[in-house]
Amino acid sequence: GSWADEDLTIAVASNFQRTAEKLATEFTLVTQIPIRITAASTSNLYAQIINGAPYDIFLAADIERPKSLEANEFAVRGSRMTYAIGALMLWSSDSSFEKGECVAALESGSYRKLAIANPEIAPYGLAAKEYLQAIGNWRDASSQLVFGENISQTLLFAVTGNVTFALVARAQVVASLPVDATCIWKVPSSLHSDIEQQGVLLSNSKSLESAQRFMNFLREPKAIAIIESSGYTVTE
Amino acid sequence: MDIGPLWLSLQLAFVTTLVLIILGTPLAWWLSQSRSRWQSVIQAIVAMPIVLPPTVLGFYLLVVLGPAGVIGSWWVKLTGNTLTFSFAGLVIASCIYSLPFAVQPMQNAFESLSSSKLEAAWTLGASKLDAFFSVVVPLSLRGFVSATVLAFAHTLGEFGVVLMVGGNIPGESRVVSIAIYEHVETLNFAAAHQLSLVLILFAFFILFGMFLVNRRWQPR
Amino acid sequence: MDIGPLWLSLQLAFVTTLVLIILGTPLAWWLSQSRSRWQSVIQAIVAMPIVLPPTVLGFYLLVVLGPAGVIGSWWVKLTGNTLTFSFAGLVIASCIYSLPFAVQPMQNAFESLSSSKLEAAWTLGASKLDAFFSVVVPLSLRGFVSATVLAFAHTLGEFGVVLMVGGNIPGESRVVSIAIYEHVETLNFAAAHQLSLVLILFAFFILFGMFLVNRRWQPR
Amino acid sequence: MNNVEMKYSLQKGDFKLEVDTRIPATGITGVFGESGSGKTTLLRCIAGLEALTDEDSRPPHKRRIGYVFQDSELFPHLTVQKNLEYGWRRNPDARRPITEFASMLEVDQLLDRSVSDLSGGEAQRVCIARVLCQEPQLILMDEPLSALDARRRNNVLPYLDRLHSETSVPIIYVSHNIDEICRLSDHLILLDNGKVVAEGGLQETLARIDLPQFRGQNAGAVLEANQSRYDAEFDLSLFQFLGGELWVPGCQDMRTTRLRIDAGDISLSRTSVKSSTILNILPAVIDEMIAETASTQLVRLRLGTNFLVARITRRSLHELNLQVDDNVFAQIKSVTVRY
Amino acid sequence: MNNVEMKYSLQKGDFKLEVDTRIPATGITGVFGESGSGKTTLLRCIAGLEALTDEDSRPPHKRRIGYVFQDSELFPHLTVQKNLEYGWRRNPDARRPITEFASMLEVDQLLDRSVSDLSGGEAQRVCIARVLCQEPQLILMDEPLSALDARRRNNVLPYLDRLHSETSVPIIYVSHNIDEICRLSDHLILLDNGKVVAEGGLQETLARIDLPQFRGQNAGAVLEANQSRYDAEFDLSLFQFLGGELWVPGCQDMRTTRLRIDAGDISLSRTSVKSSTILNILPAVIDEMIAETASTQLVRLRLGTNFLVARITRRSLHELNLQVDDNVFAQIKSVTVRY
Ligand SMILES: Nc1ncnc2c1ncn2[C@@H]1O[C@H](COP(=O)(O)OP(=O)(O)OP(=O)(O)O)[C@@H](O)[C@H]1O
Ligand SMILES: Nc1ncnc2c1ncn2[C@@H]1O[C@H](COP(=O)(O)OP(=O)(O)OP(=O)(O)O)[C@@H](O)[C@H]1O
Ligand SMILES: [Mg+2]
Ligand SMILES: [Mg+2]
Repeated sequence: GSWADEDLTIAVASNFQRTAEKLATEFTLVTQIPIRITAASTSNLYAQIINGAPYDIFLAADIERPKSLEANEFAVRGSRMTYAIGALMLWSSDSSFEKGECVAALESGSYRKLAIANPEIAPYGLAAKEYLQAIGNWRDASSQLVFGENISQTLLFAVTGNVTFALVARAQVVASLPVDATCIWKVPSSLHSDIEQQGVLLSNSKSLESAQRFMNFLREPKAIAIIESSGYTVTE
Repeated sequence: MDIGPLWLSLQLAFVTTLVLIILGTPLAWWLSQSRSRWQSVIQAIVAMPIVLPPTVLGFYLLVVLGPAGVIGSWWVKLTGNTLTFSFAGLVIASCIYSLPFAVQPMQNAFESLSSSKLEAAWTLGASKLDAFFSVVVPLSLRGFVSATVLAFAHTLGEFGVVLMVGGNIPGESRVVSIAIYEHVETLNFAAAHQLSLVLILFAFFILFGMFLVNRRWQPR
Repeated sequence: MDIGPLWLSLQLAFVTTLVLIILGTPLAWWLSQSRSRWQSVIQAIVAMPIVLPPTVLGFYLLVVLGPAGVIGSWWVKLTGNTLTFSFAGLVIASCIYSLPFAVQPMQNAFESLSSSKLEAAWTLGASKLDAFFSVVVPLSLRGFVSATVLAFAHTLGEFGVVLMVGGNIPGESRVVSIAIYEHVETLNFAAAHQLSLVLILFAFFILFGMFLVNRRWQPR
Repeated sequence: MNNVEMKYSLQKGDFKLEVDTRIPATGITGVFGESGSGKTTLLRCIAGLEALTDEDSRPPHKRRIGYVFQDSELFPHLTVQKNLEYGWRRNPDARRPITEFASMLEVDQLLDRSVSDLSGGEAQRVCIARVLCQEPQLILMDEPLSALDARRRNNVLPYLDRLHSETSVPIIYVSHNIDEICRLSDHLILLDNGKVVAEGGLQETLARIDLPQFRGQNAGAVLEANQSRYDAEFDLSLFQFLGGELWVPGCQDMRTTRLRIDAGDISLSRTSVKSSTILNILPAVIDEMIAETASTQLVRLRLGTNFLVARITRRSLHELNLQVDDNVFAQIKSVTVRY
Repeated sequence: MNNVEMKYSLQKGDFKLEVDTRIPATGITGVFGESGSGKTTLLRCIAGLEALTDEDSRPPHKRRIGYVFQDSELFPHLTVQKNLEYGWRRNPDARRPITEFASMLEVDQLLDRSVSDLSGGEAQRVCIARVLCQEPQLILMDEPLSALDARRRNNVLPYLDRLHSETSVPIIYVSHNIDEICRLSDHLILLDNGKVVAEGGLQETLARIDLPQFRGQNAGAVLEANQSRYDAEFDLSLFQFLGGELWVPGCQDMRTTRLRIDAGDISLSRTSVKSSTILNILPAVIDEMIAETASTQLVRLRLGTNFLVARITRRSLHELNLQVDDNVFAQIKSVTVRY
């Protein structure tokens, strides 16, 4: 790295990138501490961090990896916190749906393809799988399922009309989309486990103090407002 | 170890390479012989697919091959199935992505062939097509081998395009590169190493055998 | 439009291509001339980097080039900086990934050169090195052009490896392919289209110019 | 006897080929001319290898024209045997086995060889054999023998002779070697700078001492002759032609043949004195004389309907006081026979 | 005069080259032999292009050996001019401008041409010029003139003559054309199937009528002669050699030269009768006789310290009853002069 030490570099899971950018702008306005955002998939960032990436903060899309970093001394012990909780949405742009009818169509399996994020990799994929299991459709749907590498790709499948439905993050749907939806429905959070996103302070950081300030900032009302307006929920 | 993705990858690489050699040969031949002012333009266009990041190319293909796209809608009309998330779609996408790797070596081989060898074949009674297969092809073997190797290996390692167009459906479009990727993503390093090793060994022996045969055959 | 990633990509592609041509030429020459039994083995090994999915290759490179890795630790000792997440690391990773695309066309060109041309140069007083540059290189121009085009375009479009080894740091390792990828991922299609178009036009005119010059120069 | 029309016009850089003539559809037509005069270009036009020059719209492979290229264009990926088979397989009318042609050109020992292991002369012989195997309807030969040594050249030449007498395949034979031209061709075309400067039957054309191309080493004449006697004791044959007879070594079984007599091999005298080893002394009439160099003179002699060309020094001309229409005796030292 | 040792042993497939001899380090050494006898292979050994055959460990480019290849190996990416400059630039001792050599070989009109636009003969001339420009210390020529027509051959030959007399660059000259060998070489090596079967000074070796290679068209002899008189009126020169004198056309300004007399151009008689246009009649002694064919005999004649070879029919031998050591008169019709 060649930039000044007081700068912060925050590694952000792709799905939280836009929100993180808004947060950073606000934070810099207040503290005058410049921030760089680097976005990739959680696992990419994880691999980079254990291989010496010069990041100060890691905002992951799951719990496992921050946990693992903390356990292996890559993260500052006790710094781990849940900064956002995601919600699962059903999304479609298929013109044959009147709003509302689409849920029935999903549950009865009368659609061509359904895209979900890869449950092996992505927390939203796991949540989608849990939802499908909960409504007893997991088995029947298997021939209709298409897996995205992440939720972005999952939504892309639907936006480009290649699948009928996609189960995606609410944060994505809240942002402006290039295609009008014919069906937007929030999956009840009772039908899947919480999609918690956790962040940690990295022990590799050269400006722990500023980093800690950002972590604290995430709990301030201003930040919470930004996070919530982006489609996440925050719990104390 | 799940052998399915490896098998699927080999199938995809094999079919893609075959299609590319069959379709790439006339294109490469035209490029090598043409004196047209369009030649350099076409040649540059052929190289374009590699300039785009695979995922992005995959995205554009997803649009074009999708049921609403130009090619995809036509395919749906023709076969009743969608092209995306199918093996056929994967083959088309892989072919577009690997096209330059197949065309360039063949074109080079054709260009370095002296035209008098062809003329000799013609005067010996070989038609243009006959002369092409009996003289040009064997004398350009090196180019064909290179084309095959690059196209084959590139398709095996391909990832972004396949993921995008194929949708990672087990048994349908979940190729070995995606499988390895998943293992890495889920921090299942042992499985990733194992599958990588198998893929590398497989590819190594296929290519090694090819180079060996090519060397024997080569006129000096 | 943010021109930074494009500029960085062009720099990376340029440096990578330069390094590959410089290092790939002796390797390709050895492969083309060797009668050793190891020749086919080395040739197959050179092709291996493309068999692995870029992200996976990137992962392995991350391990090797990282401060704890074989090469990375040595680099830290030597320069005090880490190799990963730096431009130098990106260049090394891109070189490894694109190696076969540079070596194969050059090797083919060298192999199709008749040895008597070289012998003529020697008897005219040219040392092996001199003859190489004054006869082999110009007569293999086609191979060099192909190698340059494939390596350059491939590095421009590269993505997985760069993302893994470079880490998507603006101004440092955020190349244009990653930028486009992000625009697509965030469904910012307009920006993606725009950047893709710029990239394609850029690459098109570079390659077109190259093919045009190559055609003029070509001995027939 | 039919004629083949040859009408080609082609610009290549500064060079322009402009040919409009007819050649006999049988026998061997020699094309003679110096380096760069357009001989190869003419053959390429005939074979259909130069675009847009031809009224014949057939592609090269349908013309059934065999072409022996100036640089041997063997296929390096095929063995000698496969090279020979290449054209042979592609002509359904090819009747004779390739071994026949292979042994004629002494390449039967090389059949399994890779083409890259052949010496220069060997490669050229394989090339000729390849075209013969193809049994074409017209053969074009571009200096096919220039890479062959004297012995092999002499081995191949008579076969080329026989080839057209047996199969009546017309041959167009390019060479800058006047010996080959004399031995082989019945008809002659003289090219200079892309134009036909002389053309006609071999004998008449060669005897044209006004053409600068037929001076120096190329000066000489050719006779068609019939064997009338064979002297077994000394292995000598007597050949008769319209205008005289000639003793020639060997040639036991030859009926009709062509005799080439170099201008340098003839001396003239006023009287017929037989005291040396010169076997042949023929009466002749001086037909035409022309200065060749400052010291030498070319003399065309009439013997019946035939011509001979002799080179004599101007001093001898002066001493013997030779004039056109004088009667002289031509002493002929050597005769080259088309074996 | 120094000697160059040539000791090479090389196996190539079935073919084995086994040479162990010495050649003079000045003048032109001719290498004669039929197709496939190993001439090219020998040159490659000398140039250092065949591995492991040589005690000289220098790489080819340090040997300062110029090589005119059998197939013209011009560089297609360079113009004619740049081809000529290639070797010239790489030899810091090359003094003479390339234009000098270009005009000698009549390629000065072609300097801007692309190599691929040359005719076969033009390419070969550029090849020779390229090697000359390089001004090497030894020149190897592999049938350099076989693609040239008679006129250009005659233009190039005297230049090759002069080349070694002026610069004392030794030349090894491979050819299967006995005329070229006779005109150019001082020393002769006869190769057969990879072995040296005869070797020595040109005159002695050529006069060996026991060698089958020097029968037929190759039979003849060579004389070194000095000009003693010039007859301006008839443009004739009188040349003297040990054993006689000869009138030869032209040659005004030539001091010493080499005269080639074909076996076929000599006839023998018992008496010296001068009645024909034959200028030269020389007394000689029959040295050796050998049957060449069933009808012809080769006769070696002694004239002082020189030899001539004559071909006569067995009938003439019989009629004139010629025996070894008989005195005879040799009537010489043509003489080829090294201009
Ligand atoms: N592409 C070209 N551009 C310009 N000139 C050309 C081209 N091709 C051939 N020529 C010229 O055309 C002339 C005729 O060439 P051609 O090969 O027919 O001669 P040739 O009679 O066969 O000579 P040779 O006996 O040396 O083989 C030559 O002067 C040659 O330089
Ligand atoms: N690689 C090889 N393998 C087997 N035989 C070979 C190889 N190279 C050459 N020969 C043989 O070696 C012999 C000598 O070849 P070389 O080229 O020296 O002949 P040459 O005297 O130059 O003949 P020419 O007058 O035809 O050029 C030939 O019989 C040839 O077939
Ligand atoms: Mg020619
Ligand atoms: Mg040879």
